[in-house]
Amino acid sequence: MADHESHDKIYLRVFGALCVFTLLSAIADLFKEASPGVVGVVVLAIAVAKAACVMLFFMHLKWERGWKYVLLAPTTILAIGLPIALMPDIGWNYYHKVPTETMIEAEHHNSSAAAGDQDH
Amino acid sequence: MNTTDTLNPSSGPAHDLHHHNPSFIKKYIFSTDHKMIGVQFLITTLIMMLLGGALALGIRWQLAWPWENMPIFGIKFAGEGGQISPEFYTMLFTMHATVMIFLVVIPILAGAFGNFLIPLMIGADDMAFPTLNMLSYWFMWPAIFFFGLSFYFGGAASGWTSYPLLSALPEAAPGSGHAQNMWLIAVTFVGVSSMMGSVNYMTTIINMRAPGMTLFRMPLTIWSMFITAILQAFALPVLTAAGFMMLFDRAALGGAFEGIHTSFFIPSGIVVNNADPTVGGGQALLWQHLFWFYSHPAVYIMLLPAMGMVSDMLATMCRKPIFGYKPMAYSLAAIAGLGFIVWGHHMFTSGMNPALGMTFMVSTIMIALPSAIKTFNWIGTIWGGKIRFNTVTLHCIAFVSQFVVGGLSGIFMAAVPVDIYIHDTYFIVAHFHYVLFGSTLFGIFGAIQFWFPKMFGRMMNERLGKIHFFLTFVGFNGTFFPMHLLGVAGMPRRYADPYIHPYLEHLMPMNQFITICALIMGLAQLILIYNWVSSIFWGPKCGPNPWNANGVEWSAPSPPPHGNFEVIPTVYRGPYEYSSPLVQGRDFLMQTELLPPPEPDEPDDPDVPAGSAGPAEQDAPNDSPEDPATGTDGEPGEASETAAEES
Amino acid sequence: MSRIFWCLFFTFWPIAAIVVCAIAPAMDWGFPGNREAATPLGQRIDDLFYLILGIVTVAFIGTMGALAYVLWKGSKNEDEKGWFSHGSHNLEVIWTIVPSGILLFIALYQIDVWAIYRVRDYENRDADPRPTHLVAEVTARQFEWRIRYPAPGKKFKTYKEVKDWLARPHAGDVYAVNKLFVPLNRETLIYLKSGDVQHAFFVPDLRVKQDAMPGQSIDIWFTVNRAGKFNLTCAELCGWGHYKMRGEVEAVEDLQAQLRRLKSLQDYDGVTPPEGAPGELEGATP
Amino acid sequence: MSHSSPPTVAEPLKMGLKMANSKLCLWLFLGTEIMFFSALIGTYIVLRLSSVDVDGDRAWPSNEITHIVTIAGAINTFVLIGSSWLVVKAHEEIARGQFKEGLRDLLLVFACAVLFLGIKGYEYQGKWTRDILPGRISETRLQAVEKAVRQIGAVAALDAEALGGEPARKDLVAQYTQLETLLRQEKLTLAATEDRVVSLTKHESYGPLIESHVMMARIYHDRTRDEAGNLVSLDQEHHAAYYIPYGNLFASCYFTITGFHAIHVIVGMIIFFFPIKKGLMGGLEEADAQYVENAGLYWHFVDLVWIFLFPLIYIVQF
Ligand code: HEA
Ligand code: HEA
Ligand code: CUA
Ligand SMILES: [Cu+2]
Repeated sequence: MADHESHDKIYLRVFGALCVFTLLSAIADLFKEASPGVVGVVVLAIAVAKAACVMLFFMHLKWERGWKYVLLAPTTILAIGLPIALMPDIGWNYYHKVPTETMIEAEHHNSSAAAGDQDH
Repeated sequence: MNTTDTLNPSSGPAHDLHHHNPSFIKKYIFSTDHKMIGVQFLITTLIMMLLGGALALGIRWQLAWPWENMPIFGIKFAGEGGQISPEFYTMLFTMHATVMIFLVVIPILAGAFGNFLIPLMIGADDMAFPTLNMLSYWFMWPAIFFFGLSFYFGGAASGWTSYPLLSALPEAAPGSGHAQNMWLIAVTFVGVSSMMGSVNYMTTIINMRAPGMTLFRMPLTIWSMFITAILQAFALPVLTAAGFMMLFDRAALGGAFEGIHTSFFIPSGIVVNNADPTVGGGQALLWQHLFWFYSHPAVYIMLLPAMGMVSDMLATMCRKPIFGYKPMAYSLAAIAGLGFIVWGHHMFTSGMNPALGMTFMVSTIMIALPSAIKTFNWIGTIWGGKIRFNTVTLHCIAFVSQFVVGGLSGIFMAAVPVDIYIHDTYFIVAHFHYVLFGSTLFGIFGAIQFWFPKMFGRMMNERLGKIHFFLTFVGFNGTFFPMHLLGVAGMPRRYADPYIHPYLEHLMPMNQFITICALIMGLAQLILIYNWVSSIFWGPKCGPNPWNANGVEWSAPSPPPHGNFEVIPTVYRGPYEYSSPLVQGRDFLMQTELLPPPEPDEPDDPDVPAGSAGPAEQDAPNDSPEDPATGTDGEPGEASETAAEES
Repeated sequence: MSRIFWCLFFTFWPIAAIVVCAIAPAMDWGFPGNREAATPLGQRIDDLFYLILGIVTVAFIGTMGALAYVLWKGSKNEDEKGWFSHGSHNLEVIWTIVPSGILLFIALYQIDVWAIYRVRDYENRDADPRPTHLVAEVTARQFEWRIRYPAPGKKFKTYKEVKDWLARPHAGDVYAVNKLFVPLNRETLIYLKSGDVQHAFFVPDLRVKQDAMPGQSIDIWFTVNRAGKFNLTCAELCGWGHYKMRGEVEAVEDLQAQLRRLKSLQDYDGVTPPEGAPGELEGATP
Repeated sequence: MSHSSPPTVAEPLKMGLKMANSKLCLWLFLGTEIMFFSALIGTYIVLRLSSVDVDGDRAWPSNEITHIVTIAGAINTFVLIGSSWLVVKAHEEIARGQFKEGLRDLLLVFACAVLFLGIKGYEYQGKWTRDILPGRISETRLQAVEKAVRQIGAVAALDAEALGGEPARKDLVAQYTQLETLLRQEKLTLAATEDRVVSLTKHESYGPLIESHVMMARIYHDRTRDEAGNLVSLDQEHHAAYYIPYGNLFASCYFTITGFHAIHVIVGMIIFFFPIKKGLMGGLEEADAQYVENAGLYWHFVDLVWIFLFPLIYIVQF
């Protein structure tokens, strides 16, 4: 806690990086029609990087002691594990989904999805 | 370090022993004293147990003598001539389970005993956040209030598991529209209450231990409370989220919000009770995953503290160190860890992905391993002891033996193919009553008797205690053991009248037998209540340590004053040094006792590193190179290293 | 004195428990009808049940015996103090390894049965011959079982045809309520749906249970090898009438004949009398 | 240990972590919060993945249809990030004794929170006016037309004055009856019904009422006006836009997740209110740094959640 000045600088730099990251994701968004898969991976990676910045610097985890692992490792595993465990059942529709009107309409719908304008 | 938060009134200086005399209301009602809060929890939950039991007797009445007028309660509840209607039956078992789980077992373990014991056993003057602690009690009351409203509106009627769509579409269970909403709100309040409790317990156990109370000198009760708190903190938010989703699914708003409701669990095209087809696109199965992600850890929340308390009681009553202290602590952690990855075993037949089912099956079966270790270690603890056959001991032995039955029946269900057959039959009902009542409640009964002197400064009556134990044990086994057979005979759960199915007709006499046993068991609980209440006023007075036990709590006066200890005690050894050769003429050696200096290095104690008994080292825990609690979060590997270095 | 009593007490009750289990079959407290399952898969489930029962009984006798032993010893302990022991590393290792071996065995041994019951190669289901065994679509509703058979004589060749049939009603379909005919000694494939809330299709004699999930159509397959009528019940809470979703599964030699009979009842226009006596009306939709 | 708390001279004897109880408790609480949002976000992900059409292809509605505006989300991300930065600055300053700067930054944080909610409110409003609300979205063409007819019925039930005179009312009621009849013939006449609904909006007296009350007509018009504001011809493309397959599921997830996040923002504002009040009365002291640090931890968590929500809701197509 000796060097407050340098902390201030670190914070500023982190803030700058976060802004750049945000800008990058906004730019990536423009290309999502072209290659949705790549864009998805890219923006999620950016989000992880941003989260890391916030946690390490703003939340001081970089300077904390061992307890951070003990607290955060299990939490992260559980938090990521839960959606993953839901995937085979819910995400992938293991059994046959009963076709409904909605699903049938959705079929036609997708082809004409880009109908709208950008306003809101 | 204890930085005082000027903006946070709940974390005052930790060692302020100057307490003035509080007013009646501050002392007995809005008390922030952990002991009073514990007692408040205890009284509340015992009353709730009577209520839950009364509902159970209603269930039993219907199963033994279907559609006959129910005595006493019938007139109160059931409307037409005291007969139980099928709707009412559904509501009976839903509310029975709800009351027993959310208002009895969970709050009695964490709320009553957790509150009362944690600060006393670790040698703290109170919880880390007394106000938060008080709030966690008072958040129970909105929960009770909303459960009460749920009764009033006809009772939630989709089982305590509340599977959609029965629970998500108000039309599916006519008459329980508001009741189900109230039920969900109440569960949310229970969740908030538990969450407040659990973060408080964790902070207290990590940061408020008395000097010298290293992790591996903590009594197993504290270990179990700690691990329970972890389970609660990380599993419960998922249920809270799911509960909100279901509440929003059910939302029936008016005005500008007319027709707005979410559809997380509601698929499209469902026609219930001739209502319009639903539009939704949700997945009903999702609820089951989210629900069991909490509720399986919850069954261990309902067991682990009892396990810990039984360990302490058994060691005391057998005058023996606990057999395998560290394996006991590790297996607690292992049960908790594995407990997070087995929830799918409740859904084997629900149409889950078979590969997932296989994974869940293997993890479920493996969870028997830490349980087995614990069982064997309890037996090892009794082995070679000088057993005192008092009520406490009897309850502990009952705990162990009933847990074995309940656990072993769990193995049948963990085997998926067998579960295909016995799922949702009375085999399941038998299983969970053996673990919930047979283990947890026997453990609780023992703990009530064991810590009663500390709570009230008086002893409970032994003779009444033994009668209560005998009747409960016999009645319990008479009630629930035959249910295994009912299950194998294929009798499904939650049936208001099984006998309309020809293959179940011949089971009626057995059900009548069960009901009679349940009545005996129910009446026996009145003995407990009588014993408890009368002993508060007329029990023989006792000193600080009536059982000659070792724990820190027994060095405080009975009942302990506000602030617990005259001076914060220093801890010199683990809690299980019974029959230690270091002392002559008595068979206990308290954690807080400082033995005279010529003492050798306590070679017999494997857990305490040599030379740790001296007060000099104890005085400077802050200088230790490692944080002692670094490894406390359910990661025993780390914990052992750091804790060993600490002192 | 009282010590002896409690020691006897804790020795006696496990014996009582075992005795009750032992006489259970004789008292007709065992599997429904006290008979083995009417499907090969059910028989394997029974075998597994008995295997686990055996293992568990040994564990039960072991732990309860040990408990009784230490209680007797402890009650007679005349020493001044108890045994000052913090445990035994060797014992700890033994009673970790032995149970884990047993448990792993149980876990792995049964995967096979589960696979036969549930696992199916969904990637290649177009090539899977089993869909062609389709017998009926069962839709659970509050509080009855609605059954739809393909028109008598209709044969399915590919999964796609099956899917098409499942998607909507077809001309010639045969409808019934609460009574399901299945072929004897031949694989039966049923698609299970729910019209409203969650139910479960439970035939105790066949050891078959599968939940009907709203929004999903789940396939179950089994082979009945004993002719006769079996109770069909609902095993998942579905509302106040959950207990009265009583149905029946009947295994018959000639399924097609039954379907034709049902069909003629269904087509009965009120003028031409259907074949068969009124007694045979059971199982048909009026 | 918190790197900012001033060194204490005589610390009481203590086991455990060298960390204020309140901070430890807060971290544990954040653990529970992580699980809470994990359940919500996980639900969203798996439900979105499971939303397929008959052929098993993904059928989640696109951003254009659900009026998700990436730029608004990006600005909000920026606002939250900025506020996060301001919090750490404020903390540092208060610990250092620069109370004026600290107070200024706290006020800015508060302003950021208000701004965030404002932008969020703007987005919500866009959904509200188009009835993109859970439970109210038509997922098929038939449902949409049914809904339109119901809404016309509601308009027709208004009194004559509102509808521009008795003849106009009579006319509308007649139109409504006809629509009902058409609707009963279902799919055969869907297109005809649609056209009739749209043409009703041209009626000089009750046309405006129809246009503002009948959702289908409104969306239809929104999407089919040219520069001059005239209706252009209707084609298949535009038919699709007023019903949204899986729209209800989208709206459920969207509103629940962002709603809970917004609640957390509001709670954060309440938390910051106290030191701000104290500061405005000139009473901030160095010891308050601990409070601000804890409040900041909470606030960063709120920021973190949004950092993941932004790509998951606004950008990623899965
Ligand atoms: C305190 C509560 C508690 C506890 C501790 C347990 C413990 C266990 N439970 Fe239980 N369970 C419930 C409460 C509990 N359960 C409840 C409430 C339900 C029903 C919910 C509902 O649907 O309403 C349920 C339902 C339930 C199911 C779902 C059944 C179904 O609906 O189809 C399953 C399936 O696997 C299961 C398994 C287990 C297992 C394997 C254990 C294991 O942890 C047990 C381990 C213990 C032992 C095995 C005994 C000791 C060991 C030995 C003596 C060693 C020797 C043993 C061997 C070598 C085998 N439980
Ligand atoms: C800790 C949990 C707990 C406890 C202690 C109990 C205790 C009892 N339970 Fe419960 N039970 C559950 C948890 C519990 N149960 C759960 C989770 C379910 C599943 C519900 C579902 O399917 O959703 C269930 C379901 C359940 C069923 C199955 C219902 C069905 O599926 O149709 C049955 C049937 O016999 C039953 C019976 C009993 C009995 C006889 C007792 C006895 O032990 C009760 C003994 C009596 C008392 C302890 C109190 C004595 C009271 C009096 C003498 C009256 C005095 C009254 C006043 C002063 C008001 N229970
Ligand atoms: Cu259908 Cu229970
Ligand atoms: Cu479980």
